[in-house]
Amino acid sequence: MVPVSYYLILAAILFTIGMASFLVKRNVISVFMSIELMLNAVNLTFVAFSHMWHQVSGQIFVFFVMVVAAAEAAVGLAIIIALFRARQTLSIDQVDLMKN
Amino acid sequence: MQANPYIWQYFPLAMQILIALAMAGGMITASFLLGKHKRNKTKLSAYECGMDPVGDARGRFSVRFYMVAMLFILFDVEAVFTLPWAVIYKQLPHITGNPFFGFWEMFIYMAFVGVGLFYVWKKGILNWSNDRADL
Amino acid sequence: MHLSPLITFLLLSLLKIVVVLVITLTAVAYTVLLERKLLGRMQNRWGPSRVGPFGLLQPLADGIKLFLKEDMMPLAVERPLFVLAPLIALGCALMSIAMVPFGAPTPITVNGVTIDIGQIADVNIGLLIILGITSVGVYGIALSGWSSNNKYSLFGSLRASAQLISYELALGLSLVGVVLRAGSLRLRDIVDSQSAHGALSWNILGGFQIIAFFIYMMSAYAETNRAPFDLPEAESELVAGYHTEYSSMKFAMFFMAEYANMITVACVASVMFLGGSGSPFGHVFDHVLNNAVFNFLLPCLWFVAKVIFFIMLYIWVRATVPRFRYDQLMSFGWKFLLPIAMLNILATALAMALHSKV
Amino acid sequence: MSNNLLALLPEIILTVAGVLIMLAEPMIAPGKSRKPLGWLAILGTIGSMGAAVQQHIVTDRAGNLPITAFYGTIQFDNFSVFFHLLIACIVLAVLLASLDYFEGPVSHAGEYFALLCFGATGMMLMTSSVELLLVFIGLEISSITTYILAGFRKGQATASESSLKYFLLGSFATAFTLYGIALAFGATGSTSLAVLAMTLHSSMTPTLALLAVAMMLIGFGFKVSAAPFHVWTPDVYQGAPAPVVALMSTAPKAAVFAVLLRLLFNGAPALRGEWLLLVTILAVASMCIGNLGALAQKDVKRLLAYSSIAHAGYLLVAFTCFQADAVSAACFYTAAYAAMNVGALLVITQLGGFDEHLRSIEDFTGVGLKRPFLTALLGFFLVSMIGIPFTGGFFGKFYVFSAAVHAGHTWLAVVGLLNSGVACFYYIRLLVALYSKPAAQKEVSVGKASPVAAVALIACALGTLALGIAPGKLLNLLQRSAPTLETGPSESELQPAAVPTSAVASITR
Amino acid sequence: MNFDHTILSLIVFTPLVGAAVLALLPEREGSKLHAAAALVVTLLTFFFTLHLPTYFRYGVSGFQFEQNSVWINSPAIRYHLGVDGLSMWLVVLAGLLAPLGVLASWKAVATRTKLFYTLFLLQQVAMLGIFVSLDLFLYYGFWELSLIPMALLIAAFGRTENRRKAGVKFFLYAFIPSALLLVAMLWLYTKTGTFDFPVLAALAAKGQLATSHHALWLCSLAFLAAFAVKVPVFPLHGWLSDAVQEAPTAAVMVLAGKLGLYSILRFSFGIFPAESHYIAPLLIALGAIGIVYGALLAWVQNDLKKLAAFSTLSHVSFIVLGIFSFTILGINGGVYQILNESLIGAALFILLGLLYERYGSYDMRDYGGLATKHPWMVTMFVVTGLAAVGLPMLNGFVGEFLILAGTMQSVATHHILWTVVGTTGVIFSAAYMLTLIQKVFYGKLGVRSTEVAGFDLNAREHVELWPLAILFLVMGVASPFWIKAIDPFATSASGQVQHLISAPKHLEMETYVPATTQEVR
Repeated sequence: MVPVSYYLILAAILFTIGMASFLVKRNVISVFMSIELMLNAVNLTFVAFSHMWHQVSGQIFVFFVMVVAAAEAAVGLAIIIALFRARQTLSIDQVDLMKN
Repeated sequence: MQANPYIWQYFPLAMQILIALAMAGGMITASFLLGKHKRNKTKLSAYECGMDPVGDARGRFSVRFYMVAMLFILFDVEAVFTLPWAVIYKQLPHITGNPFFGFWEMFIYMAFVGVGLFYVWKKGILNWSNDRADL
Repeated sequence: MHLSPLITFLLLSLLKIVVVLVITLTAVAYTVLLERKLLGRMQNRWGPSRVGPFGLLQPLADGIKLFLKEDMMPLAVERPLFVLAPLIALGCALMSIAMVPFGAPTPITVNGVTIDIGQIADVNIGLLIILGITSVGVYGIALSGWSSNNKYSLFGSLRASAQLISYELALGLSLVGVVLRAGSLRLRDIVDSQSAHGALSWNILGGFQIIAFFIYMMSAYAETNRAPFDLPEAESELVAGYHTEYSSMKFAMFFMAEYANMITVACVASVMFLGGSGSPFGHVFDHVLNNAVFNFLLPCLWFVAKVIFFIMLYIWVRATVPRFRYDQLMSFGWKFLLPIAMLNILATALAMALHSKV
Repeated sequence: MSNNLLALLPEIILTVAGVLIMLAEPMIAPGKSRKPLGWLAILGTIGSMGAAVQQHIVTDRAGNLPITAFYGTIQFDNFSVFFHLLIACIVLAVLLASLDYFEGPVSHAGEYFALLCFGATGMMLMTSSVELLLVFIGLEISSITTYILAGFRKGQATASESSLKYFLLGSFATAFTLYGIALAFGATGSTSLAVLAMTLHSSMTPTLALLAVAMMLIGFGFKVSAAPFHVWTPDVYQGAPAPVVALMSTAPKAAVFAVLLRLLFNGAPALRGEWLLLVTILAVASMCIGNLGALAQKDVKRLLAYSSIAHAGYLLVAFTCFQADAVSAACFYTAAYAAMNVGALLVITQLGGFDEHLRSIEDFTGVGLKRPFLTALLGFFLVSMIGIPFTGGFFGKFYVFSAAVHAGHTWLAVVGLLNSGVACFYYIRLLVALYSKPAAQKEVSVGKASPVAAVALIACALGTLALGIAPGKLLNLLQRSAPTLETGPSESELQPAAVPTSAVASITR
Repeated sequence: MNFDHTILSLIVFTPLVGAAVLALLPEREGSKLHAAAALVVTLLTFFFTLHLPTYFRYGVSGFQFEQNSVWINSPAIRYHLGVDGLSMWLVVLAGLLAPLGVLASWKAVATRTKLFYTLFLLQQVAMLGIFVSLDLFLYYGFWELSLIPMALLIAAFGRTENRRKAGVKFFLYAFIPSALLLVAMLWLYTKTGTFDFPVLAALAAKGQLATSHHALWLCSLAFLAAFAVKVPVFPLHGWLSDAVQEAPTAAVMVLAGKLGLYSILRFSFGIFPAESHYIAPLLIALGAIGIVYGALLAWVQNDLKKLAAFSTLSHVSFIVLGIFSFTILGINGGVYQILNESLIGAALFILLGLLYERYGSYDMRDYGGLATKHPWMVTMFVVTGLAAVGLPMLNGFVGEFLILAGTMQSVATHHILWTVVGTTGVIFSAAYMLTLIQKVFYGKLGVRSTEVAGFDLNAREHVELWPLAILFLVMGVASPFWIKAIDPFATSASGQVQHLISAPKHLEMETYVPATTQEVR
């Protein structure tokens, strides 16, 4: 049987990857995807812990996280489309109208 | 049956998935190997009713497709939520002591979904025939 | 020789899988033939009749031909995705069959390992997995259209994806009613929940899921891009839709995928609504032919019968109903099927609540 | 009335109002005015206030003890009631001020009102929930609505930019919060604050819990725009519509601060020694970065953004103090800040109009001569932000820093007050600009306040003044509500929660 | 009926109500409505302030006309007003200067009158509040409140383009130290649990404020710094000349001196006697330096306002010198000189304002030979100038004499030496004052004075100046009338400290010898 710590470490790694790519990626969509990755890392953590504690609440939490992620995805895509229509670009670097 | 460990019931599934993919892959490679390859310009250009293709297919298309995608995300998640409820629905009366608990739960839930649907509907996101909707 | 239980188990299930897949593929091939035949008859012509007796070898011929055709890959395509697309499509189509209980539970024991030959994988979230795999199938179509970088393909695949995801909602919701009655996502339990009094306790009759049944059938037709919802490959508008650029076996694979999906849908439909492998007469005739072989074969027979019935239905509908317009298609899915499905869930829940006694 | 219903009544009322608006919105012809919907929203807000007051009455009868509902996941007490009322007031003011805010045929005003209602629901939920799952949900409801609201002026490119930035960094923060919650769950096996507290007291080496608290601090730090997690604030505030800025610079922050108070003082008092350091760092950083950053700003909304960062810093100072003091001080400061900041931004809304043609400080030069009334109000709010006595701003600072000194963190008070010294520089710059003759003769058209908006503005001003002159009443309420933080839901209330989970468990097997 | 318990509130809040009324009055171009209203309000206030000297119990130490009620339970903040000999005259003074200020700006401020007079009245409120409030919190409130209107007056009604910078500069100079003041107050509160000045003073006298002397020491520094900037004491006068140059006459009249000095006398001496005494030598030195420095700079100025500014610096430094000698005479003189300085400064600035109204310049070189054109104005100028340089029979003399005498009789030789230095300031002040008068009014006609046809004092200006002139004379000859009110305070303030010197170990000791407190009370 695989020990819980493996899952946790995996989750931590995923989270870190997500964080890193959030910071380095330059395309809005990729940035957005890296956020999703972080969320899923969290989900993994939850599931692992809920297995460890024999508590279902963790998995329920995952459910809600997924829902919220979906809602965020919907809103986020809408915003991104709006941005694209306004600016014709998806590059973070060109989203800089507001510098004093 | 009950002798086998819980996890075993997933092994056949995994195998099925692998085999299915393998089979598909095999078909592709097989046809690639068996089929002959005589290329020429016409074959290699995109099909456009025999004309020379105009530009490529990377243009922008109606925003309605995005709309449908977003709506799908939302409604699908809502649909997913109904499944666990449906699974324990039979036991809810025994847990809560009220036979209608589960029903009202889902009623309120569906009411919210319904409101959302109604809103989208009335906003005209769903009619593809005309562009009255403000997208 | 002696094998560890796990190895035995794996080997046995491998055996099951191979058998089932072979049957499925054959079924696919002959469904094509059947369709052509029936259509021919309905349109008052012969259909394929040259190759072999009654054209029975036609599928074989087609297969060989397609294998030997040159598979062209235009320069403009995204090669990896272009190749990946049919793979996903067919793969997903062949996966979900694993959940389906095609026969009565028949445990047999081979050197200490009991295994059920009535079903490949008896998983407690079977239905969920089927739905999941179906929605993964969308990727095949979307990718194919996008990767082949051709306007017809693109529009075809866009339409197809939009259509598939739209109808997936109604499809998923229509099955909730059944889950409500069964109280489980395990297909086996769902079948058992209908086995009490034969046809009378099938969900379609005894379960008052007839509405759900129709919702399911309609959205299933859309899911499989079948007439009257076959807009993605509407020849008159889009040449061949998303697989315009495909040739030889890749093209064939989309074709097979479509028919395999039909079969899966038929299986699921019969499991969910027609009591799966249960006989319409319930346990009335159990005491007549009561031996192991019959106990295994009869249910399979019933099951196959139901599946064939559904396939016939498919063909019949294709032959009779004209194609939808795209806006009609969308509004039908969103404005009619979806609300009805939601109402159906509530109605079922209410009925059960009224009947439940604490 | 059953506690369960009462516990959620304010939220329920607001939700119903929002839903009704959403239902009514598509029915109204596109060209028509959406004002009735605005009134509906106002009605809902007032209703939820009433419900909150009812809660207060009930808790009073129960002798100021917290009352829990829904298996000990919701808890209403004077604390939550205070925040409910505060949030409701903020939303009410914003609604009143933006009734006549929209123009043009496709204004989406209806959605705006609905979103305000839903956002308020989320924030209120956060303040009254003692279960991290609910906290998370409330947080998301409020965040997602504010993401949308931030980009509400569809035309402007800056609007969509600001909403994009807010969205990306907001979700980034959410991920951190979630990870923190997950770790907390891992450390204690539960996401209920009460259980958290109990377990943490017993557990010997709470490394995991510590990590969890740190992660949550990061996440919430983003939400309250505390440095070094403040990067999004200026851009978002600059691009977002002014009334929305008025909302999202106060109400969600108030809610998150409420959560932080519950989390740190109620959930993880055992780790006080550890998180104290983190909070102190956050506080100092926010104060310094906020004020120094503001010095360089020319755009007024950017300036206010930085000032809001700084104010978050002052507020965090309160967290470093002894329990009772800290809680009431933080609450009071939140209220004071809300009153003055909402007021200021609403005045800017009225002056700038929908297209916000008044942006830089230079644009505001000499406005005082054109709109004496509005400008006087704005000046008053600025004065309060500087922390000139007899205003809420001053008493808030005074109370927070006296708490800090009382806790022995005199140096924090010194840093804070020196910062407010720096702060007054940019405030006074704006204030002076308002009242001095416009340098160039460029004619800026200045909007005027509609009567309804005027009511809201005067209400804000009176609030600010009252908090400065007669804070006694509120302080009493807060000082009485503070102790309820320590007493979470009891064992017996937690038990029923086990039943459904076990049922689900039996099924997943 | 007896107003004694409400009179102070009345005095403080009359201008506030006035300000509110003014803010509501409609504004029309060129109408004198607001000016008139402001004049009425200020006169009314002044009338109320006269109640104090009439019913004041002279020769009694401690506070009178007290009003003391709870404001906020926790933190314990009281609404505590009261005056003693120190603040009583200052209140009256402030009351007197306000109407003069209004008159002085009658013509000078033509546009935005509403804004101007509203701010002016708010400033008045703050100033009166500072003088009468005995609760630290309340006091701090008024103290901070006094900044905003002044800053706005400077920034919005300044003379040159430099006005905004001057306003902000003034504000920052005043605000940042007072932030530290707030910290110190909070610290005191946490140690003692009260903001009430009398209580704190009593505790201080018993030496029971706090155990940690370092903290107490820092505290006192925070207090002193905040006040010293407002005075301003020598090195902290950076804001003064800019502010004076920009500020309109009415504002300038109340800009420097009183507030800071009063606060030092009241709070630094009251709450930190030991510390104040300990730091006295430094301030004596600074005072002396300030006198000379100010005077010298004033001497070389061509800009009249700058000159006035630096003369102000040198005068207030005189007062600092006096009060930090901690002798009865010195403190008496100091307080008395505060009154004089304000009156003289007021007169001087009014006169300069008149010149500016006529000739539109503050540059000395533009003037000359005005004596023949404006006999009345020159008279006033001369009187003021002489009062400033401290000619016997005029008030300036009394103050300076008391101060110098006081410091001379102080015990430490260090003080004596610095006093000698300071005394030279008298000579310099005479020098610049007389040069000013000479350059402006005598000699051949200056450029401006030839081309512009200026007129002599008109009725309004007479009304502005005569009361001041008369006061110079009266206060010069009848000083005891004022001193007898101030004396008790001076005695207690110095007396306390005198004792503390005789017990020099207080700086490292635990508790004082309690005997002294009876002697003081």
